[in-house]
Amino acid sequence: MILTVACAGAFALGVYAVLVRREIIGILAGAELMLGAAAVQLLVAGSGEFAAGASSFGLILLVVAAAEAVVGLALIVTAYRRAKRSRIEEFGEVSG
Amino acid sequence: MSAHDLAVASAAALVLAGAAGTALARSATRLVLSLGAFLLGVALCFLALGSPLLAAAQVFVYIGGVLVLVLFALMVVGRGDGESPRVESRHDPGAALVALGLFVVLAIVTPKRPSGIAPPEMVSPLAVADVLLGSGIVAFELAGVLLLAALLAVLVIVKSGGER
Amino acid sequence: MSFVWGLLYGTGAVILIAGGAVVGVWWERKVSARIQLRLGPQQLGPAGSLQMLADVPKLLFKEDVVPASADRLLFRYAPLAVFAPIAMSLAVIPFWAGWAPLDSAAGVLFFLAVPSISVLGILFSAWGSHNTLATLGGVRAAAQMVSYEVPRALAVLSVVVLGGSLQPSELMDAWRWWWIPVTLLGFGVYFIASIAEMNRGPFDLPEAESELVAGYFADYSGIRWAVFMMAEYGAMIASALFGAALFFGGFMWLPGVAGLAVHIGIAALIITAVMWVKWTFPRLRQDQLMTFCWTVLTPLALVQLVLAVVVALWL
Amino acid sequence: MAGVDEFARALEDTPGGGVVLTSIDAISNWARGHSLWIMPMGTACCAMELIAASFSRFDFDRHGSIPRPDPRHTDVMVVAGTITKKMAPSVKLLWEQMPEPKWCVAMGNCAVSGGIFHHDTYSVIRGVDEFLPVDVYIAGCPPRPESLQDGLLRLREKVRSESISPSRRRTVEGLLPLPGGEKR
Repeated sequence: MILTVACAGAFALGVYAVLVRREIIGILAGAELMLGAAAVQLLVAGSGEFAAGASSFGLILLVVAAAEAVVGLALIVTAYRRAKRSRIEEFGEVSG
Repeated sequence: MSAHDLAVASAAALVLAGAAGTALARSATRLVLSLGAFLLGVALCFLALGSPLLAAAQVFVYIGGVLVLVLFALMVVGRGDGESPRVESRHDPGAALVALGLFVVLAIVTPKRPSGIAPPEMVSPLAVADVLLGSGIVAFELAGVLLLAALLAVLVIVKSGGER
Repeated sequence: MSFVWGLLYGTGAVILIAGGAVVGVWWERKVSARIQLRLGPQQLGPAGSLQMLADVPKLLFKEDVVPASADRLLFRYAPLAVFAPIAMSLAVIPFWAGWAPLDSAAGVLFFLAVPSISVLGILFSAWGSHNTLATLGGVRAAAQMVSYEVPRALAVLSVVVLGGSLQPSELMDAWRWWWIPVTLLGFGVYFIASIAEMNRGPFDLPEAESELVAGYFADYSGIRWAVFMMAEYGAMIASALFGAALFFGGFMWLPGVAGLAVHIGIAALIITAVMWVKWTFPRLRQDQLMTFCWTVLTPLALVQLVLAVVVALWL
Repeated sequence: MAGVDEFARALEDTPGGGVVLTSIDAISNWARGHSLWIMPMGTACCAMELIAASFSRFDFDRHGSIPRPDPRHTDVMVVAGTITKKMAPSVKLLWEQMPEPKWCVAMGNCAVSGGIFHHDTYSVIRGVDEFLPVDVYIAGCPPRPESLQDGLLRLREKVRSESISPSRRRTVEGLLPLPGGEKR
């Protein structure tokens, strides 16, 4: 019960962070919040007879989230090295 | 209230506090500290839900890897002045309303585990391996392919950034 | 109940690491003196073994400098963030047949995962100092420690494949003497990667005194610096005890207390070898360090893993 | 250091606390005297003798003195060599970065009095005691490591009279102005 509410709160806060943050790192952190909350919720839903399955899919979720974070950070650092910018509005034009 | 309930409650509190800090902090230092607290709280939740393997993997991959990379990126992006870089946000009631609505819906809809029940049995890593290499083999292989793709993508991104 | 047990364990781990650091620093000064044709500490106690009794109170009574521009919160508590995970990692080392202080089902993964939190402490200390040299040292430490976790984990994985369990006690029950030749290459990789993981020479680029003064702890004085040193020696002790158990069987050779003595003896030999390496080899360059990790150590660890899998299937 | 100072003052104010204070002083002075870590401030030929002091033939580690490159980790600054007016601000900065308690050894004639540069130079400081509180002077050009060892052992005797209490400390003015005004 308490875990579900906490996870819902963390997920909503993640959505809020993605909506209001201007720095890309802040947006990435918001996405991390959502993924972490979802992983815990997955385990809550799967506790009992599906525990092993929930754990293994939690592991896969971990892999996906880590891959997302690494690619995102690589993009941030590269964008900063190219144009010295790290705010989301500054990426308006696609052709760089 | 048993010791297990207390552990669950403290893990939940850590998750919530860390998430609030991550979403609302103004300085990058606080953001990273809160994100670390959140990830540690998630690991504790995994432990409380009976999956030590997932908890260890969470610490290994997230706190030891991803969080270090976040800090690393902040150090690269925010260097220059001695101050800790600020993380700006444009607070807006619409976004708050969306988040609040989402919270209410999620808190009502998602399945719950009744509090006060005995701590779940620990899931052994062998059982997880059985699922991953048995019925979940396709997902497992796809995750491997995804990791390889991410690795190549990072190499390509970083390489192309270095040319200029 | 478990809370009391945890408190007891924490105190025990801190005492063990502090005592180990006191003996370890004396032993390192003696080993380095031997290598450089010197004598080392001599005046206090037999063969200078009480030298640390002078050094520790001196550091305790030193001024506790916090630079004016430092982030006080990060600067003050970063040493603890480096030390605590290493003390925690001692919990899963099996010391006795069928027993480890925390015999978790994912114990081996725990040992690899928890010390990696201390990278975060190092980055916090580097960032909190607001000092160019410290920042450079911290960035180097992070790159190095994150990279060397890969070959280290792969090397330990080969033993896990042979034993078929992540639980330390089960793994040790399954241990057989002929694993030593099979996993010798893995031990080599584990040994080198562990040295890099604890930032000791020849991989001590984060604290390279000739270019970075002292790297991430350049601004720490007195007891806070002593905590950093204790964390370094604690990491050395933990890696040596764990390596002695997994790769050399540790207490499995003899029953009871004699087995524990054998375990500690093997670990002491490994620690001496770590010191020998530090005082013999010159420091690497940063690019050499990374190239060595990804093009030599990781492939070797993969070869070891394949070897272990073949042996495990053939049985 | 502030915490230690307050603790010492509180001890002095309580009746019978003086006994405890002198016992703590005895322990800390013993510890400080037997673990004098050197900040090697070598600028000229004396530095060779200072370096030789920590290696095989002389080996100051025998009595617990090891060189550390970081001013924050050290107790004794050994100024070995000529200090020019251009170098002086850096020496002073490094001295200020060392945490209390700290001592200074002037090794060699140049550091003691300017040595052969004492007359007719425009660029050399006539002795580091013009801007650092020197505890031990070692004459020689350069002095042999044996005399440096003698100097450190004499410093150990001097350390025995220290105290953690500010009222019992024989403090000298720790920061003297640089000769010729403050220039950084």
